[in-house]
Amino acid sequence: MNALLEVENLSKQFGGLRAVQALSFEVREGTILGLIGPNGAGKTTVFNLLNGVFAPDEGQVRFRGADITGLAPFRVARHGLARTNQIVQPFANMTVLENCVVGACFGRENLPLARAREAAREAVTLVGLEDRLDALASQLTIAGKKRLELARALAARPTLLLLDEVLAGLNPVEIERMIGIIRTIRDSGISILMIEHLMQAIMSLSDRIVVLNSGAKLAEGLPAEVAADPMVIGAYLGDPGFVDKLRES
Amino acid sequence: MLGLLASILDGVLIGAVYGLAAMGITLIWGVMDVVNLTHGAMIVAGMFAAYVLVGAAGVPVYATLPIVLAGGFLVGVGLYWLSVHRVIGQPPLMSLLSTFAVNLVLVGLGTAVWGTDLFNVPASLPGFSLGRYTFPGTHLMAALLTGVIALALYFFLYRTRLGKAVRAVSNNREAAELVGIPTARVLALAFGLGVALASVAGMLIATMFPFTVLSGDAYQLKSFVVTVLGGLGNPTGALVAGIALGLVEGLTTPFVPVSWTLVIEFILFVVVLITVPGGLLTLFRRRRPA
Amino acid sequence: MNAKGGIKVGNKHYKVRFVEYDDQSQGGRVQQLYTRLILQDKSQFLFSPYSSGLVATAAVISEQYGKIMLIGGGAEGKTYELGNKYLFQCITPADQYLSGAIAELKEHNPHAKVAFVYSDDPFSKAVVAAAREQAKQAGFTEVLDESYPPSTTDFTAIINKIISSGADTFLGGGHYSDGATLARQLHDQKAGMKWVSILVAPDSEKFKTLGAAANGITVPSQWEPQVKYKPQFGPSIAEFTSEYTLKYKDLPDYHAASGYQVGLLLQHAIEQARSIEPDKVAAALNKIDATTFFGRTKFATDPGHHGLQIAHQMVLAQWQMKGGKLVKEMVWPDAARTASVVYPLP
Amino acid sequence: MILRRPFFWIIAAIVAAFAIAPAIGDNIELRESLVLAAVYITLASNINMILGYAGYVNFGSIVFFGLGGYFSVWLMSAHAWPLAAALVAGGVAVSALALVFGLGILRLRGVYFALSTIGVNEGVMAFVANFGPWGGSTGIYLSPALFQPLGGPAKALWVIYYLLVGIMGLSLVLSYAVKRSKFGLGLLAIGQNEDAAALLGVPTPRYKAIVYSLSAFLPAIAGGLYFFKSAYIQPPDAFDLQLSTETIVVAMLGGQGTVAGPALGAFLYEELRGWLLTSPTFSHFQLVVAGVLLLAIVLFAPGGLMGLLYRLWPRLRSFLE
Repeated sequence: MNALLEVENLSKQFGGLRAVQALSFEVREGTILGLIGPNGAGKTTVFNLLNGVFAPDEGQVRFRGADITGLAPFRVARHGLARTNQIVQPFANMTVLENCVVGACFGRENLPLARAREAAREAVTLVGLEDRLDALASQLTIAGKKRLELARALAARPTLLLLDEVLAGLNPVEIERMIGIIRTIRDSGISILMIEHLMQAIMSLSDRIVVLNSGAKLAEGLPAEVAADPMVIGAYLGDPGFVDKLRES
Repeated sequence: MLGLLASILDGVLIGAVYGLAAMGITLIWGVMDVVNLTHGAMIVAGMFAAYVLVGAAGVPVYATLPIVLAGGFLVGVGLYWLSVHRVIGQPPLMSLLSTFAVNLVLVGLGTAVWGTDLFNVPASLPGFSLGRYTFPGTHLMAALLTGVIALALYFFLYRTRLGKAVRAVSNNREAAELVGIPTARVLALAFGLGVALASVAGMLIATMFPFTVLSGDAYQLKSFVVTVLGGLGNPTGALVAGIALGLVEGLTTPFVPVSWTLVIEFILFVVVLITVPGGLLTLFRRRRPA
Repeated sequence: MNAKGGIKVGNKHYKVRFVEYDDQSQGGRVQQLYTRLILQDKSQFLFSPYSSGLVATAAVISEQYGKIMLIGGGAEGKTYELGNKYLFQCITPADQYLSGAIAELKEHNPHAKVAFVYSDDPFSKAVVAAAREQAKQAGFTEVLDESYPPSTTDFTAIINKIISSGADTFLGGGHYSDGATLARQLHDQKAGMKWVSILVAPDSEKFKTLGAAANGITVPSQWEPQVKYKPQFGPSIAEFTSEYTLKYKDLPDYHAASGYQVGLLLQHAIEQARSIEPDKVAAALNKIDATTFFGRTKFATDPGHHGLQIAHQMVLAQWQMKGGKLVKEMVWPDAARTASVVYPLP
Repeated sequence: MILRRPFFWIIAAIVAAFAIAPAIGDNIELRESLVLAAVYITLASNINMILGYAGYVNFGSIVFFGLGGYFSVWLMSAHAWPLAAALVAGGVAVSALALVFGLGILRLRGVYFALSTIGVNEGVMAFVANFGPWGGSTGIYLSPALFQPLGGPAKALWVIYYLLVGIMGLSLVLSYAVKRSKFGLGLLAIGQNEDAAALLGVPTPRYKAIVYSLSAFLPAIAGGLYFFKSAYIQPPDAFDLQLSTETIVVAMLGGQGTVAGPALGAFLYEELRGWLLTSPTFSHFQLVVAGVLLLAIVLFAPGGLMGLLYRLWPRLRSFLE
């Protein structure tokens, strides 16, 4: 399996705060990589660095062999890297379909309007919003908006999908459904890099897991390995001192 | 040389008053993200209030200040409930338009009542001289009163409970609401304060220069420039920027044809907006961690 | 007018109907409203809007329909160089505004050091451009030439510049608030001018609210109630002034007077032409060389300047303190003089 | 493809009505009132592309109109260019200039952008007032002789009118074509949420710069026609901030973001103003009336007239855009 996304030595500092420090990892084609870590570990910042929302201070991001470090967000999207937002950001006064047409139009395939509409319809169907096609995005429930967020990213027919907490705020039934959708997406050949707080879900979905703490990589491996790692447990217990002690030992 | 010094000094005096006017805009923006386009009209309202109080009611010139301040505050609170409250939290266009609409009404009424003739508030205080150059007492007094009002505002915002509530709402409206601060009333209070500052600035300007109903436009534009130079939402910045602008005007007038000063001012305005939208003061401040 | 039977043309009497609109000083409005005046209100003769630019805009319409337009506001001379046939300027053009002030000042100070400080607008610039030449011919020295944006509100630094230049004479200004502010700041900053002429603002009755700052300021004016012309037709100065005061409870200023003058001239021309045919009336206007309560009137007839006013003279008024009250006195020309000029400024 | 849409034919009908109505019985007074309506519609439709679609408040859009006027009038009077060439050159020059300004100020968002557009307009006005070749503050007076190639003033005013109506029609078609295009979809996305749009691949800086420049082109030509018709141009008339704000009011009145709204708003507003001005009761209070009207719309009907119509007849949405 080839590496689709390669991240090397990525660092970002805000004022005196080191948000991300010398982070390296890779996402292989056709897999799901889970990115976990306690609150404030810098997970969303990593996404923002990959997407070009912020330019990294150091390090390199390669996507399918091309250097995309520090490119503007819309250029990154053109390379086939799509993303959902932790806090949903639908185009409130557009319909569900129109929202997804934007994704399809300007994503990797850069489709003309008419064909974008087809791609958008497919994406809407995939996430199960087909009966709300002409509803305004602002009229959807939170769960609906989360699915719209996903459909919009999918409509671009990306190679890699970055999912930022798509399960947060959903009830158990909705979570089950979303997990099913994510699996379908992976099976259709789209690789996924996801941030998630729900341990159970991410452990079962991910092929590999990277654990982030205070902006640095704490651990990486198969879900089972990571779950057994005492440093990870320490980090999640919320005692940074514990982790340092472990490191020293 | 002495002339240059005199121009700079006087530029600083007048600039302080422009800064006071700009504080009104910047306070409102800082607290509720609204650009108050009734600002110019309220400056003019302050001028005419002084004119009427002195002319018709015989109030001594500087005794009109507290009356104008209180009146401006009440009018501001009224304007808030009339035109701003409903558009809080909406896109910036809405509040720009609602305050612009009120401005149209006020200017229209003002023109109908006073026409576009000129008015003057008779004010005279002994000044002092520097060689052949004289500083009118009215200018000194206006700058002095500006300083007093700015200090009072500072004291209010940082030392009183109500002022702290204003700053809390300014920092984070939702959080302020959660801890039980009646945000709508605090917003109305802040809008009232902003308008009060504008009208007092108008009253002080009226003691120095004659005016017409349409004078508001020029002062409003100037206030925008000062506000942007000082950083939107930063009252101290506004005062400093006002003084700085007066200084620049005093400094350039002896050397540059006056008709070019506007060009320079607006180029500066746009360039500062693009390069340092936080205002010139941020250039001197050390960057703090985010 | 209509009560007296209207305008008499031969043995016909024409009733006069007067239609007016507010043009908001907008060019687009002006053309719309003048078209309305001509086509809907069936106006046969037009009076101009106020300002040179709007006159030019209205002229496009009036010339197109061959309607005579009498100009009572708009002193700039450029419009008359463009080949218009039916425009008649009834007031003194801008280039003569300060000639009276310069002539009078020369009597008292042949070596005046002049600071020209004026608003950067077409009218004020035209006035000063001509005055600069006239001052040079009078033997004055120009020590400062400064134009300021019309929106200027504070002149402190400019006045310091005047003081630095060593000027003893101030000529300039522009409109209402800037002119008044200049007068007040020249006084507040003790600029030490011996002569100050300011355009437009001091003509307003409100100018005297400036108090001591107004004392001694001179202003060129198209007309003042105190002038002493001997009219060949129309009302006497006293008749006009008292009628106006009776009706509007206020003394007439020169806008009111020029407004009356354009009507008077039109009536005279129609009566002379014995017709309301535009070409005949225009010919009558071309021939006019007469004095009314407003002063003398004669229009240029050469094609390069047709319609330009070449006979009417400005008067120079000065605010003077008489028994603790500010009054406007005429100090130039001799024919209009009501008081001798106060020089230097108190 | 656009020809097959019913709305295109609605635009065609509006233009035809403007063209034919004053020609019936040579009704010049109607024509003069429609001239201003056509100018307002042109300005409002163009500002709508940046205001209604992309969500950027341009307070200084009048700078395009004024600069276009200056370019064209100057080319005609000082360099004896024919009208058509001067107009096109003015449009192109102003669009190019807008691109330069846009690249600078479009980094700003929200109120910061709005304030900067005021700065651009006032700065340009102050510059032109000092700019010798354009007559500085005196401006440029046009000789009536310039109307001769068009058959004298009487005929020239008709020619100018038809050209203006043409520009108005083009503005509506452009506004409509943009809205139906991929470019327009990108703009609408920017208007709703610029960050989300960028993440989805909308090339936001380029799109904003293009729409800013595009929205300058036709207003610049309209400015050329307007000031040619006025026969003079001066800085305060060319860069009248009041007219600029009125343009926004007009777009809001009709319904920003829709194609028909700004045109409808412009037409009604102009006719209302014209009526207020000539009405003896309201002529002194027309500013007050305009203000009260605007306040009522902002507070109670932010969707404008089109918003109201859509609410009354939802089916209208499908063909009246």
